Amino acid sequence: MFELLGIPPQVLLGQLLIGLINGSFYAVLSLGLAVIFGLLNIINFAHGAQYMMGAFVAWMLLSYGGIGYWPALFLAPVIVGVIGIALERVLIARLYKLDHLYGLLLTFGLALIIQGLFRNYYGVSGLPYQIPSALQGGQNLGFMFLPNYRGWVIVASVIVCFGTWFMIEKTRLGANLRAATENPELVGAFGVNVPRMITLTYGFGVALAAFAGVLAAPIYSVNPNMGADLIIVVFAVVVIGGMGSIMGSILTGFGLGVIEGLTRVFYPEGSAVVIFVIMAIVLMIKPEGLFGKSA
Amino acid sequence: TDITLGVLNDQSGVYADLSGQGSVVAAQMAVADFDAAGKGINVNIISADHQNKPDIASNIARQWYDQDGVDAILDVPTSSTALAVADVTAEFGKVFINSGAATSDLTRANCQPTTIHWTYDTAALANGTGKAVTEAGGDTWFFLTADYAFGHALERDTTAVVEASGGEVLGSVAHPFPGTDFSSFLLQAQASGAKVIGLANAGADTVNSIKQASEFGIVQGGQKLAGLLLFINNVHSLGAQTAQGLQMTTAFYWDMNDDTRAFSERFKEEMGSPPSMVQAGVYAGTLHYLKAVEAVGSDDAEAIVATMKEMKTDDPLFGEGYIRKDGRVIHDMYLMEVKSPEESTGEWDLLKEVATISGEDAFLPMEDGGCAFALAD
Amino acid sequence: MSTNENTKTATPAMHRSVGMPGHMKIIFVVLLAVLIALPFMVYPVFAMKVMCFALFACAFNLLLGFGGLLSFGHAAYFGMASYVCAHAAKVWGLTPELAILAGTVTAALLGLLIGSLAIRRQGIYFAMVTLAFAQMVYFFALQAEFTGGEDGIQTVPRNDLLGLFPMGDDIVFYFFVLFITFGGILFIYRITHSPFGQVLKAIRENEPRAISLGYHVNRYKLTVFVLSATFAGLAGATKSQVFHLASLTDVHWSMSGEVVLMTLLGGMGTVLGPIVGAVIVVTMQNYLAYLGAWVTVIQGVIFVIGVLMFREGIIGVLSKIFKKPL
Amino acid sequence: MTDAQVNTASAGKPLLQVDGLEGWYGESHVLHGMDFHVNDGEVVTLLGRNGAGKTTTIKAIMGLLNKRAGSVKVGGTETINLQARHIARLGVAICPEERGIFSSLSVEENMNLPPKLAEGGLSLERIYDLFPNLKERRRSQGTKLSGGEQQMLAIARILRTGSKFLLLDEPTEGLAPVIVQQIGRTIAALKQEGFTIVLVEQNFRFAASVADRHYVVEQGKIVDMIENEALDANIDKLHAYLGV
Amino acid sequence: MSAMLQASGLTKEFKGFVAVNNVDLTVERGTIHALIGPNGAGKTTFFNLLTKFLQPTRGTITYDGKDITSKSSADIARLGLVRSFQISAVFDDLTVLENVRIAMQRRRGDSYDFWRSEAVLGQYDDEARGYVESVGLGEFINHRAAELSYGRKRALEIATTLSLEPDMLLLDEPMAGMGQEDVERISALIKRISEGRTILMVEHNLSVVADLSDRITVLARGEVLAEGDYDTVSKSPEVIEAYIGAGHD
Ligand SMILES: Nc1ncnc2c1ncn2[C@@H]1O[C@H](COP(=O)(O)OP(=O)(O)OP(=O)(O)O)[C@@H](O)[C@H]1O
Ligand SMILES: Nc1ncnc2c1ncn2[C@@H]1O[C@H](COP(=O)(O)OP(=O)(O)OP(=O)(O)O)[C@@H](O)[C@H]1O
Ligand SMILES: [Mg+2]
Ligand SMILES: [Mg+2]
Repeated sequence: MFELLGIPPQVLLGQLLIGLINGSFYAVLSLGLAVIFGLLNIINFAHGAQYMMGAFVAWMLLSYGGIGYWPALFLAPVIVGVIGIALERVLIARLYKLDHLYGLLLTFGLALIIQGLFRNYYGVSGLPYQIPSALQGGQNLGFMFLPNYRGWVIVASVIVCFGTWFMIEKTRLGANLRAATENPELVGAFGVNVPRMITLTYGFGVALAAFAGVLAAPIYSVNPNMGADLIIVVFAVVVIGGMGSIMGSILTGFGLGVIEGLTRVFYPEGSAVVIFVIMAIVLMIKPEGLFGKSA
Repeated sequence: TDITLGVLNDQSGVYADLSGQGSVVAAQMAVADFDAAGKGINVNIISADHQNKPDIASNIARQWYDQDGVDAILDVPTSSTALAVADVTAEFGKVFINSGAATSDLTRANCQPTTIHWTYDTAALANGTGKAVTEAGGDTWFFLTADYAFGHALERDTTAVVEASGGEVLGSVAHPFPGTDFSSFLLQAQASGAKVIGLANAGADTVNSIKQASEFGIVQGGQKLAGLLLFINNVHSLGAQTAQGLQMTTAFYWDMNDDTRAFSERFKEEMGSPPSMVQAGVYAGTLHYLKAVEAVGSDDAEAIVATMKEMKTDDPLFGEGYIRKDGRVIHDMYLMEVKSPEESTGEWDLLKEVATISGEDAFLPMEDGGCAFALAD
Repeated sequence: MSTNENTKTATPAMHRSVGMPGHMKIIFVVLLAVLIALPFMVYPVFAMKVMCFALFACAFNLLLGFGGLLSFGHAAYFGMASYVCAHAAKVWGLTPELAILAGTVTAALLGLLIGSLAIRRQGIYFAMVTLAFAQMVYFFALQAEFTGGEDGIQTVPRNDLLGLFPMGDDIVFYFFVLFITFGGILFIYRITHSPFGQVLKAIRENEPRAISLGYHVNRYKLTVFVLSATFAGLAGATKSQVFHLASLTDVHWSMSGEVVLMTLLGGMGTVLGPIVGAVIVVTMQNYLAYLGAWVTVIQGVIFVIGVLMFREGIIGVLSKIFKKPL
Repeated sequence: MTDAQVNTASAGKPLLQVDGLEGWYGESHVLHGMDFHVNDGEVVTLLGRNGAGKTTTIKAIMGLLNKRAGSVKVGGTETINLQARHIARLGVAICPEERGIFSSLSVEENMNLPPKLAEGGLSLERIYDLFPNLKERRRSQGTKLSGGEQQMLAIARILRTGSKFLLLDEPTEGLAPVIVQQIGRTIAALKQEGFTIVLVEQNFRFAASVADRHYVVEQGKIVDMIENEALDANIDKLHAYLGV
Repeated sequence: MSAMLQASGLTKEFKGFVAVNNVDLTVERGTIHALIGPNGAGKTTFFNLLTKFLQPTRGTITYDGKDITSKSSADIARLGLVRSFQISAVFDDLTVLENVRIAMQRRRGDSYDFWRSEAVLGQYDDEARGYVESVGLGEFINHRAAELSYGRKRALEIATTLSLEPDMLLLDEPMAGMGQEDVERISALIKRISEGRTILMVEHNLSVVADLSDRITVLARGEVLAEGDYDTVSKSPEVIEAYIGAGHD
């Protein structure tokens, strides 16, 4: 059997699949970030914190309410989304007329507050959350053992991503949203309720983050720091995909997951930086991002 | 005598649970247990969050010594901040009793006459787990190493022990720090066919590695995981279900004897969880320090350190031991195994002892350490 | 004709023949007086830290507030300079001024390298390119031998200034740092109020028009980028001498974020804003350290309040109230 | 001169009644008590020099000015405290001076953006008949159109909504003479269909060809009103106002 | 007479759409040449090609005998070929005086001096004031450009351009959005500055075109439709159909 750079092909296949799974998280997270940035022009630095909240809410539903994974998959994003809506109404909405730097600063502050509060009440060591019984175990694919849960992660995120894409790019609602980001006053003057639309969009973007959080709860440590460093990687994904391009952030999310996965095999130390190297190269060659519309 | 103790540690970051406010409580308990006030020693404890940043730690340490009259600094987890504080302490001629940091450099290349390193270090962890696991038949290893100084030091020290015990290291993979997904690295470890996968990382990284190893059925597949640095909090967050059978080295476990149980009960009333070994080390270190202060009768740091090194250590948590010239505290270490859910009787009933490692065996001999001033005379 | 156009007559931008407007002269003199008295009032190392960050923020503001370029990777210059300076002092035994110079030159070269690639991009893309390169620098700092990885370079000595004057005493060293940082800040002020500064302002206002007037816009951007990186490096190098250490904190992206916060909190595009922002953030970190676990929450609350109440930054708001650029 | 005095010849009842309208941009006071009205089915222009306040008036009617006072009644409803979107739902539509084409939307999406508020808007075919350029470029990004094409798009998209009351701010700016004529014909046709239009124009020859009445704006006030029939008689006066 | 600017075979394609198609155009030295045509004909694009704000797909540009096809925008300006924009372009936050000085500074070349005080720029004041007054903005000299009305911004833009002492000007719809009084003022100004200079302008205001231009090129669908003086062009049936329209007098 031939080997590629000393790596047996079945191992390589396994790594590709793993990369795809990680890519699913990038895709859902960057999608939420892209929705919020693309449509609200706010760099939502609290995205990582909201992802963490998704996982925590799932845990709380279970420990305090006995509500399991499947209902939580729906409930947690809704709950976190509603909290997001409240934040948007009370705080973020005051910033739309300003440079997007201010949005970044505000959400950065929010992230600190949210993470700090969770740390104070739940510590940093993390909390256990079990894989739902229906998805325990795994399949032997010959080249690797694929846990059922990971397979589910891919399926769930693909569905959510493409559903979102369709809504934004192919429906009237989406066109309204895109227009409202450019010139909310004018869209309002056409009779559209822009503030409500924006609020709901933010809520939706936040809910996407929380959804990723629930997906992550059974496999990653549920702790207040779980989203802290994620934001800049995810934001890099959005930039590589092309800001404002929904499809771009989805495909790039999956793609970068795979590339990162391969780096872990060939140059593991570099896997933390590979996304940034790619970002630099992409921006130098195609500044509007892989799928962005040229300026 | 008036004594001010400064507990400097991580109160908001990744090590907040195992040090943090709990270390402050442990120090207070030591003061109370020693009955310092009754002995005419007026102890004041202050604390601060160094946010795991060496510049902040060094700044606070300086200010404490220079302006706030701090006599000794306690705890200081993470290697970089500990090394910074050790230097500042030496510069000001005060006392530094470290409990939280892992790096053995504190008593080796970067040793200072004013540094006491209490609880554990990378060498002891390596010796404990590495040796015991290898001798128990786990003679081929593969490391998952956090890609920073601590991880590499742990891997290096453990490799030495494994090889000395007749084992073989088949390979290692360095993962970014901090990481979230370890499945890729675990698959590499699995493919290596090693009997033991050594986790040379810490905190959430270790927890995630173990969680995902169980998800990918690595333990069922016949490989064994060895957590080189695991705290009780980590095991708790994994749950016995996921962590069962895991072996780890620790300097302290709350359920070892009546003394530790009594202490832990009191501690738990304050903090809600039993003490980690780091917090236990802060307690023991403070107690020993106060004994020395009483003996010296003043806050003269040089005399206190000398007395601390002269006196045998003896406290309810670590038992008897002593402090070497290079500042290394020598006490027993324990190889523990995580109980299965069936064995476990309570939320925190998580570990059972496998073996006791005597202090001399656990810590590196001073002669091999390269601490200049200790070897000078 | 329109009444509007005649209401504001004495506009702030009105040309004067003297270099620095009167009120700025007074402010700088007062500032200097305060700084001279400072080490006798607060802890000198803390005061030095504040000044290093003030210079860092001013350097950053030169690029953002006056060049209109948001860099999200300034930690790279700050941190690398800090490492090189520490290495030069510790391993090569260079005197403080030479060690700091070595760090600063490194930052300038790094700025030239990264800048010449980054300035081809605009807006948020520019920010992302700088972030990407800064992440690579961070990766380098993590992997390279000489940086000491996670431990950083510890116990950096402060050698004798010019080989003659011992610098061990913090108060003495304070005045050296004062000289560097205050000088740096004055120089930055001069840059923003120079012929070059005028062109920068024009480019920021309307880039295509500046090009159509014949300006090689990218060369100006690169120049200001390198200048900004250089001063950021000066600040970082000095800091490593102040603390006797250089560590990963200084190259981490959160440091890049911190300097953005300082600048915005104080007021970007103002002269004093970054200084005020640096004072607030550094003080906060220092004193909040005693609040233990609540530190991040309080920090977050302060940012949120800052953004909601002082959108143009504290100095931006003051400058509106006094109707003078500050 | 008050509005009541000049209101003699026009038919219909006022669809728009503006009384004592004041308007500000932040601190600067721009409209100083505008009084005028527009009857149902009328085409009325606002003439005046650059900076007189014409655009500001349009924005104030549409509710796009943050600070305004006085009274603006649309079809009898007081709108001075309403938000733009509620005013739009009364059947008012705007074609703004800076056109407001959305770059993230294609030409067609731009066209479909304003929601249908009432029956009777123009069909897409008719719009493409009027502006063949738009048909050809309908898949393009909105802002990739030439300046003139964007102007066409801005007009076209409010014709679809069914709003019968249009505020057009310099719709002929930057358009080729052929297109200007076409827009003139379009406005005439719309008038036939019962649309009411407020038109801001610099090109008063064009204005004269379509309007019923002209209001002259100067420094945020209405200073005169001229019936279109009486335009020739008043041409010198008008020239004086406009500084020609 | 000799050619000041010559474009041959100039073409610009945007993803499958040809905006400027194989255009040959010669502007004679010392003339005012107008470029007219229906909306979307490619006039602005053509300007952008000449000044390299867009990269031509094909074709060559010669200016004053030199091939400038591969030069950058800034270098072209430095050769004395300066453009204005369809949407007015001034530096909003600078005063009128500073706007003009910025241009002069470039010509004199001390613009990289970051170590000198801006007070040295005072040396340009007198000359700059001259340009400002020549476009009738004397009383606004210390106003921020943002405060000027539209017409005055256009005037300021022209003053700025003039201070570069260009040999040739490209003006894109200088009259767009201007009131009658301004149209006449700017017309007169253009006439005045055309002395000894070459001007190429895009304009939809036909009376201005008729009044000012020596020669007119009509562009439609990216191609040259007609060329000649006003009388010739305005009588051409193709031009009437595509641009002027039947109703125009
Ligand atoms: N956003 C704004 N902020 C402050 N002042 C403004 C603003 N927009 C317009 N103005 C001022 O308000 C006055 C009226 O402007 P407006 O745009 O209504 O004039 P206009 O009659 O439409 O002129 P034009 O024919 O040039 O379009 C002018 O003096 C102008 O300078
Ligand atoms: N960047 C671009 N991408 C795609 N198409 C473009 C681009 N720029 C211009 N176009 C198209 O090229 C054609 C010519 O545009 P241009 O702006 O040159 O017209 P113009 O003659 O200046 O018209 P106007 O008189 O309306 O300003 C238009 O149909 C326009 O839609
Ligand atoms: Mg207007
Ligand atoms: Mg054009």
